[in-house]
Amino acid sequence: MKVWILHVAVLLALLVLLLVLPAYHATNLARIMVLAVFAIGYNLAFGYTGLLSLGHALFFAAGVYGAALPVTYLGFAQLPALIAGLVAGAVMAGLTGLLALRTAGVSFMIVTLMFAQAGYLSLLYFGEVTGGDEGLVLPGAAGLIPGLSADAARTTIAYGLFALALIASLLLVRGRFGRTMVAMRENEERSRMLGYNPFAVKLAALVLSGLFAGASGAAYALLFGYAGASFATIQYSILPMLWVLMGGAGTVLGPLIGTAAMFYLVDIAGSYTTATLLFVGVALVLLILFAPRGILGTIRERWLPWLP
Amino acid sequence: MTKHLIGHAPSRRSVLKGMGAGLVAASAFPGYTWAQSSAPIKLGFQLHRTGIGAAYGRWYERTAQAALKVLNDGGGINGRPVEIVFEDDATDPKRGAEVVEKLASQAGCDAIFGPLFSHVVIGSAPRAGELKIPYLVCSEGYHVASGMLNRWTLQPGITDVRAQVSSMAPWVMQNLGKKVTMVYPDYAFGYDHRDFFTEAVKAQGGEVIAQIAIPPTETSFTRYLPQIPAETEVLYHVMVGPAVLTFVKELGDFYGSGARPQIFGFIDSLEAVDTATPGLEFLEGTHFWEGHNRVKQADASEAETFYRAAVGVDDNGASVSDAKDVSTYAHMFSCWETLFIIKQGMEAAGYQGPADRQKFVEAIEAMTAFEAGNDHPQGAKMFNGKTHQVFGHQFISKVEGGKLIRVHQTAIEDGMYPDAVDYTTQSF
Amino acid sequence: MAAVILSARALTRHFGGLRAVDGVDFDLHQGDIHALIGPNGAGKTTFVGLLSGRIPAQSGTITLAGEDITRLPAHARVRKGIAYTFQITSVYPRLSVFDNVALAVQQGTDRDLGPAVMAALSRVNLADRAEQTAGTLSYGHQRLLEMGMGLALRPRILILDEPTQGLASGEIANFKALIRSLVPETTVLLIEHNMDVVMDLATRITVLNLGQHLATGTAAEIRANPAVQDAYLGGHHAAD
Amino acid sequence: MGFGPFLLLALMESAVTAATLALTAVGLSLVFGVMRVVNVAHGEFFMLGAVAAWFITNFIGGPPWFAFLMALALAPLAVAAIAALADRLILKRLDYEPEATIVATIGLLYIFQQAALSFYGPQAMPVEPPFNFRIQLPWFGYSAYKLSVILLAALVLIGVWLFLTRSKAGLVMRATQVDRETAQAFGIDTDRVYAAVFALGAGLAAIAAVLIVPIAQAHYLMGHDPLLLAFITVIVGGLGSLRGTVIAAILIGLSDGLIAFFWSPTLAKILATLLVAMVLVFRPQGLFGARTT
Repeated sequence: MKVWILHVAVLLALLVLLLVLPAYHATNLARIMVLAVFAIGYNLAFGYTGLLSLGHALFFAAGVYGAALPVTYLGFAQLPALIAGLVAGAVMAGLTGLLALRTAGVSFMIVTLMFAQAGYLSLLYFGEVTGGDEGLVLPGAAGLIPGLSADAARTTIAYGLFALALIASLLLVRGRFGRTMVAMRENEERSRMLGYNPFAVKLAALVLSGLFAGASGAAYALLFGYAGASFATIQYSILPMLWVLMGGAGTVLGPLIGTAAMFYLVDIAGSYTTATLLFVGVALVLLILFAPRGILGTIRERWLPWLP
Repeated sequence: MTKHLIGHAPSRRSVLKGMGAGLVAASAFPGYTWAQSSAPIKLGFQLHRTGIGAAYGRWYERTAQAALKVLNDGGGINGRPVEIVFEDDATDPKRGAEVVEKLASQAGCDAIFGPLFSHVVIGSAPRAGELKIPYLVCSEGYHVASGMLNRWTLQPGITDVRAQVSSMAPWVMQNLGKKVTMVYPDYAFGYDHRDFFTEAVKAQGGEVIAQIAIPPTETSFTRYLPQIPAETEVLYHVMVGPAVLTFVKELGDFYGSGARPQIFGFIDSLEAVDTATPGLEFLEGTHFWEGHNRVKQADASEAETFYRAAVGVDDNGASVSDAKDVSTYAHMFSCWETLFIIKQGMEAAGYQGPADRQKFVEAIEAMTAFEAGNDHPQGAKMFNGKTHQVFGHQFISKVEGGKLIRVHQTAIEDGMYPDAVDYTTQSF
Repeated sequence: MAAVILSARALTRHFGGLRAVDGVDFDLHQGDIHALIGPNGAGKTTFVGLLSGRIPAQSGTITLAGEDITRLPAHARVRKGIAYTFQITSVYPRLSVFDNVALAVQQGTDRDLGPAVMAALSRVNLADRAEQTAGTLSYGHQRLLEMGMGLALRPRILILDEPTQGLASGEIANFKALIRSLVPETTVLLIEHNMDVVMDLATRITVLNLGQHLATGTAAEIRANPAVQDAYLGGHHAAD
Repeated sequence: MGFGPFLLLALMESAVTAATLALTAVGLSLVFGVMRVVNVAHGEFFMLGAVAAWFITNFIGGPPWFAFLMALALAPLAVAAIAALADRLILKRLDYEPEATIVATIGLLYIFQQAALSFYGPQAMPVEPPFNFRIQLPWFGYSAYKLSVILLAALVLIGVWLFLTRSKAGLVMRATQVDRETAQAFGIDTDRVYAAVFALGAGLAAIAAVLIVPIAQAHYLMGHDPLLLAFITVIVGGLGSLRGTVIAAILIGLSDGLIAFFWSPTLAKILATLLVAMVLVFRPQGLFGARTT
């Protein structure tokens, strides 16, 4: 019960923040919420199932282009495009998983990385359609919800998507499949001897993860009006891993906290120093030295063991 | 006249009422009303401080700082001092859009300028359009005039690639040869070169016999060079990124002392690189496009001398404090000129504050020509308000004694092409 | 005699030059408590590994109630009712005792996990420790949890690899009572070194030696078998 | 140009790529094999080696061959020292826990990049090669220095191999790789071994960078590609197999160079990437690794 109270309270707090924050921070929060959906997806694969992937940029980019291409060339409306994007993310994750899940550990990390690299190069190769490195400009958030300004519509949709993703992930990890994913992370051989097909479980987890990543990518492209090959670079595979590890791998709220912390770390560093990278690098090292389970992971370990 | 004015002179009472309203407004928006008279105008600069654009970013920042000092020494804009807020975009389109947001919403800038890399511009322009903030790019991409962006995005400081390459073609055909092989990066920037130069060559009766696209992740190039056909008369090369010098050096190793075609390159291949670097001796006698002559030419104008001194660039195009620190001279003038166009535009629009942003854009759209001078050290330009794109002279230089010496200057009209868009018909 | 539920014919698995299991024929009858014994290196663990599917068979066939399951992967065999508990305790140490058992229970058809899990825990006397983290249990309790997880699968066949190893004598008595309570619904196959447990519990015993089948019979028959005495009881029993 | 000369050129190019890749990858493989650390900052050690070479050659001056030799001697030492320090200050405190070290080395990556950007700058700057001799073949010219890189890299690799197989320190490293606990039980100070291995791995990357920097240039973002390629090489070669790593470096160098002849370059990159990925998918233990199950 207190779990539900906490998460509903977090969602309400976000709503209040969106209403009272100055425009700049409200829009940042919208960005953070959309990207946190990506992190939630990554957390399902990495934090809960133990799949350390470096290829999630591929699923995010599949969402970006799964939404952007139908809008640009087939005249899709925004909502069907969003759905096309999340389906694209899930399908891409499924195809990747069918092959990559034959490997494990560091090999899995490298194979997913290479699939993502091939995906990035393909976006460049088919530049006539995808816009390549320059990318495509999309209509943006204006008119997404009749009667609302672009900013209001964007914030509403970002909030709705995040709330949906958060609740879905909470239900998922507290349910039977969540327990199964964790079992796979903790002891794959034991799980096999309880009748679980490791390949099928991991594939399902990866597809779910890709679904979230795709939804996030599609929403990011649609809400902020831009799709480009840079979303498929390795940077976008490393970022969700950092967000998750920073917030706390295997915690439901960790992805949000990590995404927000990392966003403002870069943003604030940019205002006070020209050595932004140093600031971020030192913060990461300190975090891992003094809170190796991430922000929420450490809180759970020390004070709140009931956190999901 | 006088009588008329007196008859309409405000009564004491209405003056008081007006002052009261002003005070109310002032207390509701602290600093705002007074800003109209004396507070600085704030301009945001979207800077490639880190990421692949950093070599350009460093010089873009220096140029903008130098221009700012000249501007403020000359009384600022409308008598108000000007401030520039520099914010790093990591040469990344996503961060670029966030920086636009930060500069517009948090720093409260009146306008934003400065980005070079096309993907950053294209990723950021939609957000600038939504925020309704003037976004003046220094990118040389064809993305503005192609109609891809929006009414708030303008490129008044630098000629775009399409115009650059089309205006080069006639001279190259007449002086270097008619059978051309092109080597260019395998992404959008390279495609602009490929498409528009090929088209221009055809129009001149020449032929592009091979197009060699180099993948963006490549750091070594020798293995692509055998694909250059032996009958090539002109080798046209344009590369960007940190590996450019490797490319040019490997080209030198490859041809060595053997026979080689004429070589015509875009200076992008050597921007921020010293032409006197060991291993580049083979460039002697080859030609380059330059947007602005890096080496101070014998006939340099006073404005050129003034600009060079203000930015801190020596006669060879390097920093006056470090001869190894070579500038991005062919591009960075755009930051300088854009700042003075902002001044001109704001003054023409009677710019008071963000409410006048639309008037400011309209004022720039109304511009047609810029005269050469301290505000425009690169030279005279013509501005097309409909396509938001400026057109200027281009230069072809030859490497003589390790220095780039100008051998040709195009006419502004050489690069012009039919309008693909009329932004002035779009809503704000 | 009850029907054969699981049988192996000419089952073989070599590791390099080592003939771990070499052409073994074997029948498991419904409702038996069947013990598998043999000296160290006889191939017992490899043999049950082949039956459970943890190790793929090289040749030979395995049938479950008449169905050929030789090529079926381990997890599919578990779903068909062959449960396996590990020789070295293998629980999920960072999960709660409840979750450990729930992972087994949720493979079944129970709509409500809670009661089913608690029932399974009660059978192994761990109900009062449901919220405890499994890794903090004592060794004996972890073995019980392991049993509980196997039982919670409601298997037709329960394969136990040295279940009494490391248990105190009081715990062994409880264990024996528990096993007896399982039959005849569940058929039990156990590898066991403790001969007292074997002789007391097993309704049938199979002896393996050097990867080959030596003898099968009741406790009395095995005791009387000279080949077994030669290979096993005579020379090695004292050492165990 | 005919097919023959082209093939010759492609082979020479592939050999240069393979030589520097082998050095970088062997360094990474050592760190991974012995310490089980996925060192994301490995590419930055490569970059630091190149940047250090630039500073050293500019500071020392004199004839290019002398400055270059000094750089070849000093830059790897400097980088190795930085690596040993990072190991002591950070990785050791994390007890080499896999996920934690990934985050920590990503942090180091940012720190090193910023250091290079602040103290060295954003531009790419060259180091003068020790000699500027060019071999002129009938069909094309080729830099003699590039060919010497292959030779130098081979010498260093033989040195590493001798060190690991013949010296006591090498034996200690290999013993630690096989079994850390047993090594400790035999009185080996594994902390010192780890620091030494991390330093050695970084030093090898730095040597590769010093060799390459007269051909390419020092740039603060240059560590990215060597990191990815080295990782792929290590995995394809099979974890912990030095021989496998070297052979994989040669194969990857060749495939990169030759596939480009048959397809458009970007498509060739895509195909080469997928090809290597497929090798891993269907032979997860790598080409030369032992199957663990």
